[in-house]
Order: sequence, then C-alpha cells, then structure tokens
Amino acid sequence: MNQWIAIGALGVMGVGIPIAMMVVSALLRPSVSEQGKTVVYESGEVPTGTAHVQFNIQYYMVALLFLVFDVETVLIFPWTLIYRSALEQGATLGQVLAPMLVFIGVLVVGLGWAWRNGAVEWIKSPRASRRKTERQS
Amino acid sequence: MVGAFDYAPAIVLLPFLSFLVALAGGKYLPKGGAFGGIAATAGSLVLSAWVFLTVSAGNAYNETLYTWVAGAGEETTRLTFGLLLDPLAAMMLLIVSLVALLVHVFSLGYMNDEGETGLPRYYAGLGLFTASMLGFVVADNLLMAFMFFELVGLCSYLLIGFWFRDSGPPSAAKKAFLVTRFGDYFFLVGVVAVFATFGTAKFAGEGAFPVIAEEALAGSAAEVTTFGFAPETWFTILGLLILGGVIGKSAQFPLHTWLPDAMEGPTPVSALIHAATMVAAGVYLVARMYGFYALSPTALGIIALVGGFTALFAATMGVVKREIKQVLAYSTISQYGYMMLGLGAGGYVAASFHLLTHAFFKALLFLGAGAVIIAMHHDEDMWNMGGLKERMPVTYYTFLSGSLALAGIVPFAGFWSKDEVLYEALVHGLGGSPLLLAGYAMGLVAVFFTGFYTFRMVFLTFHGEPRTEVARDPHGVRWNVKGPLVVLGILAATIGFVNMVPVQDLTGIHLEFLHDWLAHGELSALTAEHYGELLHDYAHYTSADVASYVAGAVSLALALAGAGLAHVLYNVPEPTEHTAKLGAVKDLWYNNYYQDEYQIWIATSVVLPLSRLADKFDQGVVDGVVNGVSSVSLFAGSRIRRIQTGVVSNYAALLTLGLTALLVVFGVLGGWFV
Amino acid sequence: MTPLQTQLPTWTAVAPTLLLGLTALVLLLVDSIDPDSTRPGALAGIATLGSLATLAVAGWFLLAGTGQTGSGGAIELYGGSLVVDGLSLFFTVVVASVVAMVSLASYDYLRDRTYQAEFYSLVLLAATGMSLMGSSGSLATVFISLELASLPSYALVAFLKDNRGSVEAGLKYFLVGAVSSAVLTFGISLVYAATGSLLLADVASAVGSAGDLVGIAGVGIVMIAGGFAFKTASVPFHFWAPEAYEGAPAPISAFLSSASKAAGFAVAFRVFAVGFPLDAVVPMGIDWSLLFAILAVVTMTLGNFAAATQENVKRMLAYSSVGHAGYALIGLAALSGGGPNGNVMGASMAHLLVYGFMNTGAFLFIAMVEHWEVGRTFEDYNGLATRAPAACLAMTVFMFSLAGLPPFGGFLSKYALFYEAIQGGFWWLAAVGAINSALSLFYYSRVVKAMWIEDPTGEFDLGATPVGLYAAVMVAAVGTLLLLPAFGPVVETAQSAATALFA
Amino acid sequence: MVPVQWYLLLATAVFCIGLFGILTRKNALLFLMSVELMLNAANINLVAFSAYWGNITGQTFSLFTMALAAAEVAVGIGIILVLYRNFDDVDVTLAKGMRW
Repeated sequence: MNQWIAIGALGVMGVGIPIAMMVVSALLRPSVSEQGKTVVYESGEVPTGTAHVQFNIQYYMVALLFLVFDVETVLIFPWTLIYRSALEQGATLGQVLAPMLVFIGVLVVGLGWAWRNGAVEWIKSPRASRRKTERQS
Repeated sequence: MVGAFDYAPAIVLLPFLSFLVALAGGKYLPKGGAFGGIAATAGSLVLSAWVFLTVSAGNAYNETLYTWVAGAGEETTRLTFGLLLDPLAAMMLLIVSLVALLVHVFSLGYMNDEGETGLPRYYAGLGLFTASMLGFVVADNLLMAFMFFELVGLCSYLLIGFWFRDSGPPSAAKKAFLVTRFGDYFFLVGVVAVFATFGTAKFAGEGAFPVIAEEALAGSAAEVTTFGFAPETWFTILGLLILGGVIGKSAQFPLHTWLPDAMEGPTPVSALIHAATMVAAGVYLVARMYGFYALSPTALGIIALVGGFTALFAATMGVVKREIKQVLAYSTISQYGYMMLGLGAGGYVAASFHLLTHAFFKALLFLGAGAVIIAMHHDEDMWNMGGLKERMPVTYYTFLSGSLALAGIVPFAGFWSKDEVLYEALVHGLGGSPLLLAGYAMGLVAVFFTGFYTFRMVFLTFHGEPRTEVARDPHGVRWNVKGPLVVLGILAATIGFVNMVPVQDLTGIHLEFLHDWLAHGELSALTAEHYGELLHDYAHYTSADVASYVAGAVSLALALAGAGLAHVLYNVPEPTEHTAKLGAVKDLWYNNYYQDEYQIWIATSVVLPLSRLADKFDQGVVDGVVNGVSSVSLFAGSRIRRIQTGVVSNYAALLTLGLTALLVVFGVLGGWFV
Repeated sequence: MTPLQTQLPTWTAVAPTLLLGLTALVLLLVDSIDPDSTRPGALAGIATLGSLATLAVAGWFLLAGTGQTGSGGAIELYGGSLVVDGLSLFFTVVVASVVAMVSLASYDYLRDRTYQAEFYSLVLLAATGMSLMGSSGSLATVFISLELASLPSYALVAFLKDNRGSVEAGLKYFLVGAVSSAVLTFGISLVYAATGSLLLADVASAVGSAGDLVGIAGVGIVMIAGGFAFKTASVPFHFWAPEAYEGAPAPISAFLSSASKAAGFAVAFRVFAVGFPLDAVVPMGIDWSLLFAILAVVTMTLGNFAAATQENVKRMLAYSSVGHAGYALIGLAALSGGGPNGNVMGASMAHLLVYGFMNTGAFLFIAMVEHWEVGRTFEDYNGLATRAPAACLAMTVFMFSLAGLPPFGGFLSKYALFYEAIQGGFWWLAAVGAINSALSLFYYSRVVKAMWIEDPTGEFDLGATPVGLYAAVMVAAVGTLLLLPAFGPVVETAQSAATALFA
Repeated sequence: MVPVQWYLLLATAVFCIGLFGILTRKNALLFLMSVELMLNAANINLVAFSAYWGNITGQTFSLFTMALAAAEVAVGIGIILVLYRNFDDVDVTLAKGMRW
C-alpha cells in the first residue's frame, strides 16, 4: 500500500463529491426558464446600471505599483539567504551590500519617477489636472 | 623583351577606344569620328601583322590576364579573361582588322559623302563591332568567347537598325537579334554544361576542356561529370548545344532567315557582318574548338550535312533575287555552308582557308555593291541597272575579280578554297563516311548555282545597255570607295595562291603554305596535325585516294557551266527575266522556300494553338513559366497570409499546434520516449 | 603594450550594457526632476548620446579584443552567469547602432506627443535587456534579460494609446509574448530537470548524460527554441510580428525588427552553441540544427510569400522581416558536428549587423512618410521621389540591399551566408534562400517603382523637413553602403567570435 | 518521498490547463491568468528538481520567475486597460483590425 493513497483518496473525494452533487441537482431540479432568474441578485434590490462600472484609474495605478514593488521583494529574499554566509566566507561588506543597494537604487529611481508623474496622487488638484491637460493638448 | 604578345590586348582595345571616342566626342570630330576609327583599326592591323609575324616564327601565346570570379579553394571553377594567340587566331586577326579598316575607309564614301546623319553613332557602332569581334577571336575560353559573341550580336543589332526611323531596318535588326539569340540560348546552355562537365572552359593549354575530353575518351583518369551519359554521347550533346549558337550566328539552315533581312543596314556594315565579323564568328568558333568537335563523329556529320544543305539551299534562292545585295546575302549563307561542310568533313584547314578567301572576296563584293548603290542613288534593283561597266571601270573590274572568286573560277581565290572543301568532303566520304558524300553532292550542285547567280548578277549590273536614266548617268565615287575595292580586288585574285593543293599535286611544287601554317605550332593541341589524329582516332575518318585536280576539274566545270548559262541568258544588250520559265520553282525560290512563311506558320499555326492549349494550364510557353511561377507565388502568398487571421486566439492556437507538431515530430524522430 | 581595457576591473567588461541601463535611469531622473515640461531635444540627445557612448565602448572593446580568443578568452562574471566575449560585444554594437538611429529619428516622430521621457527610457531599458541577452551565460539570465527586453517592448508597441492599431498591436504582441515566455520558462525548467543546472557550461557537460531524461531534455530544448523563435519572429511564433510592426510607431518597428531580432539571435546562438553542443545531443536524438533548418525554410518562405501580396508598405516590411529571420536562422541550421559551424554562424551575425542598418533605415523612412502623412499603401508612394529625392534614394538603397542586390551591404552578407551554408554542406538551405531572395526582389522593387516611376496620384504636402529623421535615414543609408567595403573585417570578427563559441 | 516524475506530470498538467485556458478564453484577463498558470507549472518543475538535484538554483530561479510574472502582469494590465478604452471590451478577439 502506498502511503500516499490517503491523499489520493482525498483528492478523488474532493473532486468527486462536488461534481456528484452538481450532477444530482441538475437531474432532480425542475427546469423552468424565466427571465427574472438571470437578473443579478443584489440582496433583493433591483439592480441599476451595468456591472461594468468605471473605476478611477488610480485604483489600477496603485495596484500595479503595489504588485511590482511588492513582488520585487521576492528578489531580495535569496540575497538575505546568502548574506550572512557570504560575510563569513570573507566577502567584504561592500561586495555583499553593493548589488542589493544598486537594485534598490534602481527601484527608487522608478518609484521617484512614478511619484513625480502623479501615479500616487490620489485626487488630483484642479491645478495639476489643468496643467496635465495643457501638456497633452 | 617586350614582344608582340604584350601589345596584343591593344588590338582589341584600340577599336574599343575609338568606340568610346566616337561615342563621347564624335559630334565634335571631323567626319563624325571616322578618322579615329580608321586610325584605331589601322593600329590593330599593324599589331595583328606583328602578332602574325611573331606567330609565324613559331611562337604562341596562351595566358589568363584577369580572373573576375574566383571560387575559394584550389579545385573551383574560375571565370577568366585571357588571350589565345595561335596561327588560327593570328590569321583571323589579320582578316578582321584588315576588313574593318577597309570598311571604315569605305564608309567615308558611303556614309559621309552621302550626307548621312548620326555618324558618331555609326562609327561608334563600327568600333565596338570590330572590338567585339577581335575580342572574340583572341578569347582563350568559351565563356569569354560567348560574352564577345553576344557583344557582336548586339552591335549587329545596333548597326542593322542604324536607320531606325524607317520601318524596315528596326524590324530587320530585331529579327537578326532574336533569331541569333534563339541559337545563343543553346550556346549559353552549352557553356554552362561545359563548365559543369569539365570545370573549365579554356580552349587550349594545360587542362583545357578539349584536352580533358580527349583524355576522358581515351580512358585516362580525367574527372568529368557526364550526368549519367556515356562520355561520347554527352560530348556530342555539348557540341550540338554550342552548335546552336553557331548556326544562328553563321546563318545556317534553319536559322538563316535573319541574314537577308539584315541587308536593311548600311552596306559597309553588311560587308563587315558578312566578311569578317558576325557570320564569321560562328564558323570561327567551331574551328576554335575543333579539337572538341573532332571527338564526336555524330556532331561532325551533322555539321557537314547542315553545311552542305545550306550551301545548296541558299544558292538556289540566290538565283532569282532582284536586289544586288539580296543575291550577295544568299551567297554568304551558301558560302558559310561550304565552310561548315568543310569543318564537318574533317577539312579544318580547308574551312579556315575558305574563311580567309571568303572574307576578302565577300568584303569586296559588298563594297563593290555599295559603290554601285552609291552610283545608282540607293536603288538596289539589278533590273534598273545595266551597262555600268563603261561608267565605273574600277568598280567593275574589282567586282569581277570578286565574282570570279565567288563562283570558283580558276585561279581566283574562291576556287582554291572551295575546291579544297569539296575535296575533303569527297575523300573522307569515299573513305567510309557516306554521310559526307551527301554533303559533297549538295555542295557540288551548289557550285553550279553559284556560278549562275554570280554571273547573272554581274551581267545584269554591269553588262548590256543601261535600263534606266540613273544607270546612264551614275553618281561618281571617290578614292575612298575605289581604294578599298582595289586592295580587296587584288587580294581576291591572289590570296588563293597561299594554298594551291591541286597544283601541288599536279606539279609536285610545294605550294600549300596555309597547311604548313596551321599544321604546326607551339600549342600542339591546336594544330591541324593534331586534329587529323583526333579525326582518325575518334571520328574514324579515313581518306580515299582521289587526285585533287580531278575533283577540282569537276567543280570548275560546273562553275563554268553555271557562268556560261548566265552568259547565254543575261549577257545580252536587253536581258529579260527568264525566271518565269522556272514556273513554280521560281516562286518557291523567290520566296526563299517560304522559309519565313513556314517559320511564321509554325509560330502562328502550331505554336500559338499549343500556347493557347498550354495557357489553359498556365500563361504561355516561355514567358508562361516565369509568369506562372510569379502568379503561383502571388497566389500562394495571398493564401499564406490568410493564416494571419487577425484574431490573437487563433495565433495562440496555431502557435500551440506548431509547437506540438515540432515536439511530436522530433520526439518520434529522436526516439525520446521509447 | 598591454591594452588599456585589460587593466580595468573585470566588471567593466559589461560597461556597454551598464551604459545603456544608466542612460535609461538618467532619462527617468530628468523626467522626475520636472515632469511637466517637455524637452524633446534634451531627451533625444541624452538617448542618442548614451547609445553612441555604448557603441563607442562596445566597438572599442571589440576592436581591442576584450573577451576574445586573442586576449584570454571570454570574461565571465557572477560565476559564469554573464559572459562578455566577441559575440556579446558584436551584438551590443548592433543594438547600440540601431538605438542611436531610432533615438535620433524619434526626435521628430515624438515632437508633439506626450510621455517622451518614458518612450526613450523604455527604449533604452529594452536595449539594456537586448545587450544583456547577448551576454547571458546562464538560462536564468537568458530568461531575465529576455523579459527585460520584452516588457518595455510591449509597452512601446502600444505607445500610441489612442490609436486602435497601436493598441491592437501591443495586445497581440503582449499576448503572444506572454505565451512564448511561458513556453520558454517551461522549457528552461525541463532542461534544469534533466541536467540539474542553469549555467550553459554545466548544462553542456550534463546534457550528454541525461540518460532516461532524454525526452525531458528534448522537449525542453524544443521549447527553448520556441521561446527564441518568438524573439526572432520565426515560425511558428511569428504571428505577432506583422501586426506589431504594422501597428507600432514606426521607430519602434525599426527597433524591434532590427535590434530585438538580433538580440534574439544572439541569445539563441549562445545557448544552442554553448549549452547544447551538437556533438553531445545529436547522438541522443535531439537534432536541433535540423529543427532550425525546418524553421528557417518555413520562415523564409512564409515571410517572403506573404510579403509579396501586401498592399501596405509597412506590413510588407514586417513580413520581409519575418523572411529575414529565416535567412538568419541558417546560422543555426547549417551546422553539423565538426562542420565549419563558426563560419556559418558568423556569416549570420554579419547579416544581422547589415540588416540592422538597412532594415532600420527602411522603417525610419516609413516613419518619415508617416510624419508627412502621405499614406500607407504602395499607391500612396507613387511619385514620392519627385518631392523627396534624397530620402527616396536612401529608401531605394535599403530596398535593393534588403533584396540582396549588389553593390549594397545586403548583397555581400546574404552571399556570405549562403556561401557558408554551402560550404557546410547545406546547399539546399542556400537554394531555398536564393529562391526566396529572388521572390523578395519582386516586392522590394515595387516600392522603388512606385517612388520613382509611377506618377503621383495627388499633390504632396510634405511640410518642413524632419531633421532628426532625415539624419537617421541618411546615417542608415551610409551605413548600408559602407558595410560593402567594410564587410570583410566585419565578417571576420563575427566568424572568429562565433568560432570561439564552438571551441 | 514522492517520486520526482509525479511532479513532472503535475507540472505538465498545470501547463496544459494554462494552455487550454489560452486557447479557449476570449477575456484578456483570463488569458493572463492562464499564462500565469503556465509559468507556475514551470515553477513546480524548478522547485521539485531543485530538491531532486540538491541545489538551490531552481528555487532561486522560480523566485525570479514569479517576480517577472508580476512585472509581466503589470505591463499586461496596462495594455488591457488601453484595450478596454479603445474597444470598450476586454475581449481579445475584437482586436482584429490588422490581418492578412
């Protein structure tokens, strides 16, 4: 007997039970097509407008910045792993630190640029947006 | 020491220089640049004579001067320019430069004095024509020869179409160009095939292709690629391919139709084309690579038959022509037929001899005809002439000398050479090659016709009473017309003495100087002696024992008979057209056996329907392939680009499919998962 | 005399790449200092100067023999993850030349547009990635540099945010690119699975003894080839190319079709020549040179055939670019164990250099035509030579050079490529290439015919001469012409660099 | 210990699921998610064989892959945004103005 059989059984059950339930309910339930059923259910309220709501572009900007800068920290992770052992094996502090500082420095330049270009300004001042439109026209 | 050979390139370059000078500055030079051309050809003549003397001292020259394409590595094919100066080339150089010089001088009278326009273009054309022919003569390999061969064709196109504002000359020029080009296609294929077979196209020297071919036939270890054929067969195919170009250029049946039309060009150009350059190029090429043709009895037989047939065929057509230049045109075709017969019959020396004598007497005849045409105010119809003998005696006597030579009356030049050609055909024919006897028979019959049409021409033009006002009071000609005529007249009468085989046989005096000249030489593979051995070993030609003076007497009798008949019919004060008596034959001859008609008929009735048929699958026969390829490509392109549907999901699907296909194919091929 | 560069610390060997990256950062900094003002001259100047400096340093290194066999062989950094040798310097030269021309030309193209600093810095960041691709000594750096080159390219193609064509092009480029990079990554992971290393040298020594994992290695190698095929716009990963080149701003089309393609080949050359030596993998049944031969034939045929029927000149050039990828693939295809591999690959490198000039020039000419708002189809070009003879002459040079006619650079490079392919015994590849070249003459000459022979259909209102664009086009034309006499040393350098890979 | 082949199979399965998503989804965001799935399939391989070969190269590389995947998504979302702005939808099949 393989010791992993329990996991396998769990997997089979995990996939099989929902499928079985869906199949059974599909077989048993009466099928009455009615328009009201396709309407979005919003806690009893009648929905207005479409589901495609225009969000402020700033949501995306911040989300993108977060995504990029957050995930870049992943790259620091392997560096921390070898940091101490490298020092112990005789590498100088500069040699170990410099690459990471350069890396962070590059990120800072990018962040500085994004900041200066208004990526993190949540609400634009009328003056700033006027200036921006002037620049674009 | 600087010898003649070091200056040999200048023989070609001088006329080329005159071409450039006439082209660039002809407008500003007196006589439209004529003197430049005269000086250049005179220079070439002097240098040719020097080369001739050097060669006769037993020297030869065979050097590569310039390699313009060299493959990397040792064993690759190289495309080169070089000089090959052996007795044959030296002789030809002399002929070409002399005739060219005389034509230039004559042009002063024919073109300048007549007030033609566009003279710089004319002299530029002449210069380039001469240069190309000289370059062709000295070429040391087949490719270089081909390039100059094409240049010659191009120049003839330019010069025949000199009067491009009339309707006749341009179409004649186009016809000359296209018909010869048709032959040249075969030549080009032949050149490529020679390169593919031997890896070289050199005529002479170490590793020349005739030498390799000979070694290959002899079975010694020479590397040739014969594409699966037996070497003999393949060499015959090669020879015949190159012969295609020869037949076109030398106006042999069935590609001779361009030459009579080419009479539309200025008469001096006709002289140059017929005597020394364009038409001679074809025969010269066969002589040049005779060591190759001598290996293939089949090719030789075909050459001989084509030559004999053309000789007879053209001679008959010459009988009924009205225009003096037309008669001469058919005589040219006929005479080159003799040369081909001579070459095919193993008479290398005889053919070269005929080439030599013909060059002079035909140049003479054309220039004489030119003088007559000047006198007649550019009327060429012989029926409008008559009685010119008294009014232009110099022209008459020189023309007569040329006519006697053409008809083959002893002791004028044509007799000796034509006789020798026929003799070679006879002895080799009797010696076991019956095919040559057919050629001989046709050549012999042609002798009769030649005598007839030649003297018909002479009598109609010069004898009897003048038949028109113009003929009564012809335009005078100056020294620049008479000078060349006299020079050539003397040569036509005497040049035959260099090789009087029948007389030698009769008297025992050594008189065959041309035989000696061509028989030996530093380049032993290019000598008549060596060719004789090749003919014997490979073509199996043996000679029957026939006395040369007997054969000579037969042909002389026939020529005299022809001339006599002409005398009876036309040497009367008021000659009438007897051609009606010939009945249907006259129409046949007058219309050149309907050659043009049948070729046009072939084009319209056979080729056109076939093309239309082919058109259903494609676009035509020759162009169709090209058009077909391009339209297939475009069609394929318009299909292929449909893959690009514009929908990125389809791209992803196709990309996945492609990758999967690659994985499966390479997985299976490489056996990764076995 | 000791060459100066041998006295420098070894890390300076990547100075050309660093210079490109630094220029990008400087551009961002300049824009950060005062984001509201546009200084087209200053920005274009910085970008051009930075790329010229890169070109100078890379050219100096290349001439001085840095990292080449003459002076101690390849310089390895970070345990072999980065390698500086003849190949990497050669392709840095190609990329830097293209970037310099593109930056110069963009001055006019961007004059009235926003986000100029971003444009230039994205170009230079992509160029950094491309330069790095040539130096990648490990599959990890291969992937990172490839993405560094790709990501800015996606953004650049979609640079004209309000132009549906540009956005569509960017989307397609990005989506196909994302799939391709996933395929590449998976391929790398499989090769790692089979060999246990990402360093090319270690992969090379381990791949021969993959044993049961031969299938894994094989699938991985084919998938890696697929990833590179995307970068070089080769079948079947070429689908993005026609659209991206057509829709992108013309300078970016020039940049991508010349520099990006060259970089793709740079990394492919190194990875396959060093990482998967033919001697080791062919006996296992992984004949990648056959794979590339198939791709080369299909790519050049498809590119040329599809180009032949285009109506839009830019799209025609886009397809021709696919066709040229097919030619360059011969450098990977006409290889065999023990054959003259370095010569073939070197000829392909030289072709890519020449192509960098002539193709960039052609696309920049399109940029100029777009600037003039003349139109996009062949008909719109009718009679253009009457108004802009100098530019049309330059375009004629590019077209004939692309078609491989003498006496232009493209003739010799194509000739050398086919010649070396024949020397390597792959005459059929050369034959297919020659046939395709003949076909290509058809559509290239259509452009020339339209410009010089056809009568104009309407009046041209060209306006002021765009100085920067004009200068860039002329530089490209002069480069194309000069590469004819200079081709000898170029191909020798390339061949010795390529031979060093196989050593 | 699970035999390493199973990881290979798992990774291949994930890769194929991603590929399937790419081929069937028209929504650009789902397309992106499918690509992420394919990249993660590679990560499974890398991590598994990192353990198999006993070096950490694979694991480190998988971190790089993740980071770059994030960057790719960032650029991708930007492009999808402008796609939405120009075509009023994120359906990738709508953008077919250029073809043939």
